[in-house]
Amino acid sequence: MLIIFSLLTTVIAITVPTPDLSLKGILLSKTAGQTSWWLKRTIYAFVSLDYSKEDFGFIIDNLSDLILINPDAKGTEVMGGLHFFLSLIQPLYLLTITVTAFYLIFISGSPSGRAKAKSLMGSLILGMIIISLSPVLLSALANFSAITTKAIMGQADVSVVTDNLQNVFGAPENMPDYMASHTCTLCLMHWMATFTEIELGYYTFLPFMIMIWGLGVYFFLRFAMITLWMMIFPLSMLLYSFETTKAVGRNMLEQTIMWIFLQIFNAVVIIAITLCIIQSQPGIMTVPGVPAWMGELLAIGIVGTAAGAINIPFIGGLAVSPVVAARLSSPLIEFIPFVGCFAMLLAPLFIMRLFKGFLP
Amino acid sequence: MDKHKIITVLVIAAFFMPIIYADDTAGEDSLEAKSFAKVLGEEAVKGISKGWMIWMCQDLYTFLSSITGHLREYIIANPPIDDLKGVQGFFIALMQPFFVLGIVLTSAYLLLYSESPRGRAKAKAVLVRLVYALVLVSLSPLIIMLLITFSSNLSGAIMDYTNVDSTSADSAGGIIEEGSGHMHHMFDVLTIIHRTGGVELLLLWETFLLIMNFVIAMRYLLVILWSIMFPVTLLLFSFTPTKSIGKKFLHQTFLWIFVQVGWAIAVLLIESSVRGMDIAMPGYPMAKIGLACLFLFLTTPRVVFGLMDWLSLGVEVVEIVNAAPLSMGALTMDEMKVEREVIVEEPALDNL
Amino acid sequence: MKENRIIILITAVALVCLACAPFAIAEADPLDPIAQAAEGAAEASAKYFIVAIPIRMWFQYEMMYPWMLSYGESFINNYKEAILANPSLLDSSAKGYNPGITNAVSYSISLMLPFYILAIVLTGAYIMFISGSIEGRVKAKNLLKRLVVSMIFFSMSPLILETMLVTSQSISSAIINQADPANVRMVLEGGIWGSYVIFCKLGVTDLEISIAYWTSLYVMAWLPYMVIGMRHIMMCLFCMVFPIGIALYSFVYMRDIGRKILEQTIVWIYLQAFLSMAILVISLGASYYYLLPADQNPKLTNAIMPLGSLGESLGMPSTGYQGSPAYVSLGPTSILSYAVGSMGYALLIAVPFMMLRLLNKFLP
Amino acid sequence: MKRIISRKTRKRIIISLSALLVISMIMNASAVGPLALAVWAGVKHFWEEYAKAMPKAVGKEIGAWATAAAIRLVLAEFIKMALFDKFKDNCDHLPEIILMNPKIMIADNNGNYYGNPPMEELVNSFIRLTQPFYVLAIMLVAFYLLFVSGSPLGRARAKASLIRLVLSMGLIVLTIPVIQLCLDISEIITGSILNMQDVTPGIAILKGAIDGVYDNFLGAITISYWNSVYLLMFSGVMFFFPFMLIALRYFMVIYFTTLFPVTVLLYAFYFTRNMGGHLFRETFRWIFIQPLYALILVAISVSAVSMPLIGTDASARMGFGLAGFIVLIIAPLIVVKVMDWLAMLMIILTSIEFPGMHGVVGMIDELQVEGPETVEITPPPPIRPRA
Repeated sequence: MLIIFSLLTTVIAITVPTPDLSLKGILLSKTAGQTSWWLKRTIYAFVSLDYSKEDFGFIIDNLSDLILINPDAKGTEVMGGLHFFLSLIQPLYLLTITVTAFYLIFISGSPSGRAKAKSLMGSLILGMIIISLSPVLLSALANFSAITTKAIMGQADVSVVTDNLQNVFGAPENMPDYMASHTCTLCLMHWMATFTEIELGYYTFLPFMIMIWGLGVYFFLRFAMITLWMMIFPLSMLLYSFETTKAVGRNMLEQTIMWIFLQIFNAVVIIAITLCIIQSQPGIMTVPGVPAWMGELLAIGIVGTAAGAINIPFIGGLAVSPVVAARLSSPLIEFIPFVGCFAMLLAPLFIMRLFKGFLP
Repeated sequence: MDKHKIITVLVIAAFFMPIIYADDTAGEDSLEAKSFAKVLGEEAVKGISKGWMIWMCQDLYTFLSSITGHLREYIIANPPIDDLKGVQGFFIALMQPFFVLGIVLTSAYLLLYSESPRGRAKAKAVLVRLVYALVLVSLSPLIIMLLITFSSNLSGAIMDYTNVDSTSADSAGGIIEEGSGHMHHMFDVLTIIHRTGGVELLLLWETFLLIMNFVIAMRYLLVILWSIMFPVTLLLFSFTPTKSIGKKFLHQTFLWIFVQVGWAIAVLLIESSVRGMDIAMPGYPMAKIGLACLFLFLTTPRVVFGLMDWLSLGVEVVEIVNAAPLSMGALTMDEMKVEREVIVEEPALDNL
Repeated sequence: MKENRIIILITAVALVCLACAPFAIAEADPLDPIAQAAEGAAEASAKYFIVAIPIRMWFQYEMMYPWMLSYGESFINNYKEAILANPSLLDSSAKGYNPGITNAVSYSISLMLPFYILAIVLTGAYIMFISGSIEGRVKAKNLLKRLVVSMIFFSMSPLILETMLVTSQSISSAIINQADPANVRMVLEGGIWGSYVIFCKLGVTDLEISIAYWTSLYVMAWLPYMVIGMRHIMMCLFCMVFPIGIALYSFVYMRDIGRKILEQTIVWIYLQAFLSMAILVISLGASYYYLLPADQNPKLTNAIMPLGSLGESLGMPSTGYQGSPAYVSLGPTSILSYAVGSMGYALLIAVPFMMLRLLNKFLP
Repeated sequence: MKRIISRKTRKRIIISLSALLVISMIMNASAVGPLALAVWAGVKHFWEEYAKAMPKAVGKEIGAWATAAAIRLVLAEFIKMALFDKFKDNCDHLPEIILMNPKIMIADNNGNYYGNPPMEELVNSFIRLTQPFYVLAIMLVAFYLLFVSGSPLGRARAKASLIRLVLSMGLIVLTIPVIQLCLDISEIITGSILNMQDVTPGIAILKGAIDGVYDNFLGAITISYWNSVYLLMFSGVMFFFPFMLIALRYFMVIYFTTLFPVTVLLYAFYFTRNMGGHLFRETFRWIFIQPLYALILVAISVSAVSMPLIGTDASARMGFGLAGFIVLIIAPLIVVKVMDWLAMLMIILTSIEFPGMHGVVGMIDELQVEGPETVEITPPPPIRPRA
């Protein structure tokens, strides 16, 4: 697509002003400065956008799956780590149980001490049971949260969100295919910046990188964190069962549960976005587009800086300007899905802050 | 020659020259009319210079990303205990007189001025603490050696579960290398298009890899710092007024020694979660995973030791060792009460 | 850098070009594509190779290399003197004899004295005349005791300060003498010369991509001195207000301020010990060099040509630009030495801040 | 799973492909022969043209570069005039700048003082603002005393606040003289501190730092534009900040003066007492930083004496001067709790010490407590074998 477009523009730029189309004639035609100037910027814009938006399609296509995804607690990946930590704490368990039993049988000082030891014993054995059940338990937790999430997301149509995200980052409908992924309004911002000064182009594709790369990284991070907490689940159980280390263990268990149930909040965010989009009449929470004639002007302005320089004010313009104008005169950035992405990225922080210390 | 004359001359020159050479001095393409042949020639040479630039950055990349090939060595890295011993001996020698002073004073108090049984008990507690701390201090090289060996062995054992030693694409090193390599590759492309188009990406992966290298080196140095300060830490920890500081120091000591365990867990985590993701959702974009794994490697110690600070456990252990002989309830309580009172500033004078 | 020299040089160049511009050779044949291509190639290669590279190398090796030798090496050469520098209040024969602080201390003593007298007189009056309840009496007596004791310390404060300074200096020198100067030099040079090597390697193609390393040169050259100087200044500041601190510490309502001042004085004075401990740590950190076997330890030279390292091993200047101003063939830097060196500098900055944070609220 | 081809393999592929190409060309050299000859001729021609065009190109490029450098040097000269000389002027007048105080009261020719009209208007407007609240407050308290009047304690409190309210009304009228008094006191102290020592060495060191930075800036700007910009930003932040803070004090004093009536009202009324106390503290802190600045300046000049390297080593001189600037920036911020944003900077420096979010949060808390006023003493929790 990129190649096609650049070839197209090159051909236009060369052929139009040159009378003879022999190789020598083309080589000698004096329009190369502008053409290279224009081509470079065009290609830069295309490449950088492709780079910053790669895998956007992937995220959009299986957004719901990405939200629902959970590590398999019974799988070998989690189990390997879990077994390691299990082997790490087994001796500890044995030691503590023997010591407590020994204490109960022989030393057994005050009744209070006895009671304490008994309760400790109980908690230890309980912990052991739970740990031996941990894969089942964890997978049950994961499945529960996944089912809940699915139920919540069933309330809304995810495609609404994805379509609007498409509108923000990707192509709107009825775009020619080769322009498809390059004509959203943010992209046009990027285009303008690149044509002004090629280094500005970098800063205008930062939004894409933050949003799209951020989403990609975030979903994997959640997955990894759940894997971590699942792997050290036995340890947290052990720590939770002692009085001295109860605080630490509580903290760890809380983390486990929070990270597992995080997806629910993502689902809620999705629903919120959907509702906002559905309920808000078109044009609300959006930057109104410039009038059509100004769009045309701007479009020709963008391309015209290049095209006009090569003595063909309109041919270059005609290649892109309808698209540009269409996008410019349609409402610009829709903020709701845009902010929705942010909300999805910020969800963990909120949850960590809000739901601290809910365990006894 | 007068500088300001020069300046005036320069101003004139500066205003004339652009007229003579209508050329962009930044060295980038201009809008002047050139023939295609000329531009092709230019672009060829520019391409050479850009390629050269890329070559240099490639060298830098191989230089910085070499860490991904040696993750195990880097994570296991610990200062050789023999270097520390001598210095610790020096610090122990430095601490000895304070201990002697403290013990002598306390015992003198015990013998001469002990009025209340409570004060007596307090003094006893302090004395016992001091003696134990003295023992610990003289043992501190051994303790440090124990801790370091333990943590490095533990992290090694954790990493035995992974294939970190191989540089294959599904080892942690390979994945991290891909995360930065993707950006580096993109930097190449953008640089070919425009000379300074990819500088920011360069800075991005530079930062990631530099931080990885630097954090490990920093931990190495800080382990040395806290291990040679261990006797001081124990001294501060054993005196009641300076106890809080000693606690903080102890916390730091444990923290920095055990960070490597966090990294080992990070390696295990990265590999297993990538494998899990491979099963759970095949075709997950690898670049994102690589970036996330860079992030994970840097933050997992923070998560593991930050959210659940089981380093306080280490402090607890030392506590228990200190309080062992007098752990029979009452005396300890008493001591604790005393401790509280020391720090409260006298309320009697407040309404003066 | 010697600006006049630069200005004259550049002016000369500029004027020469200005002069010879009208007599330039005619354009290449506009009908010959190869000639056109050759012209373009010639211009570009002149721009990117023949002009720019010598200029950048001139910047690196003519401007920055002497800078490195003077500024960059400065701290490595005299870190001991810089860290162990302490003012001496009383001993006029001592090296850093500093009458200014003494005057300031006496000034602040004279500033606080009337308050003392006032307080004592008032308390005395209270005890003698008003003296309501017994407990009030006790309180007053208590306060009086305090006042007198603190007044003794107060008037002795120059002596106390001197003692603290001397002890901290002796401890620091004892610690810093444990460090092996060769190791310290090795580690720190590994840091700063490592950045210089990378700066040269990248910067010769484009200075903009080497900006981070160029900046880190300044950081490494100046920040240690900045930390030490900051310690020195803050120390003098708190030494000046030390008597006030003692005085406030003895009045109940002002107690917090007084405590803070005393704590800060102590901490800033004894920060010296921690700085020297950082040096000690750096010297021990040299063992980081042997983390990897030497053959696996990745190296980087400032060779800027593909065959550079080979040429260097053959002992010839490997810039590929024979007329280069003063090409300095720097030895290779290894990732280990670079990392540990940079972190050594970072440690010099981090340790004081860590200690400032850890050592607060330790006075009753 | 999608993977990029590693660079090594890419190189290998390229090499092998080119090898194949060469081999094939050798294989059918006969066919390639004339083409090769033509190519050779072209290359030769190209080379000649190249050699011909080179000297002009070199001259042109050198000229272009020299132009750029000349322009940049002129720019540097302008920057020196515009910024660095100004920095140095500021340093020269540092004592006066420190002694600068807003004129709350001014004297007329007969030597009798009255409030500076704009200030007076401002303060009066605020006093007018407080009047209804006074009425309300007094009515409330009176109502409470008459009807509600619960515990004797509450009674006593109410009475106390009633008295305080009445008194504070008197104080409010005296706002301007009171503030002026405080300002005079702080100015006197500052002046005496500045007269305590000769501050010129300190100022000389600060100026030395500025010169050093300018030298490096000049060396950089001749060659590359961006590198020098970094230095310029750095120096701008470094050398402007102290003066910005001093100016900030100037404004904050006026600000709190205008707020003074409200402060007094809040302090007088029982329920809002803490707020008022806080405002009071802020007011007096901002007023009395002035001596601190003087003290820092004196400290810089004093400590220069006992710093051995300053005389001999340029780098040490630079570092010391920059440290002086940093102290001028940080110390007042530590005293006044403007620390909350500075906390970020401190965290960057200290976050290597406490990994973990909670560590960072704790740091923020501690840094907010950093001001000498607010040292709360909480006994550490007793450590006992948990029950």
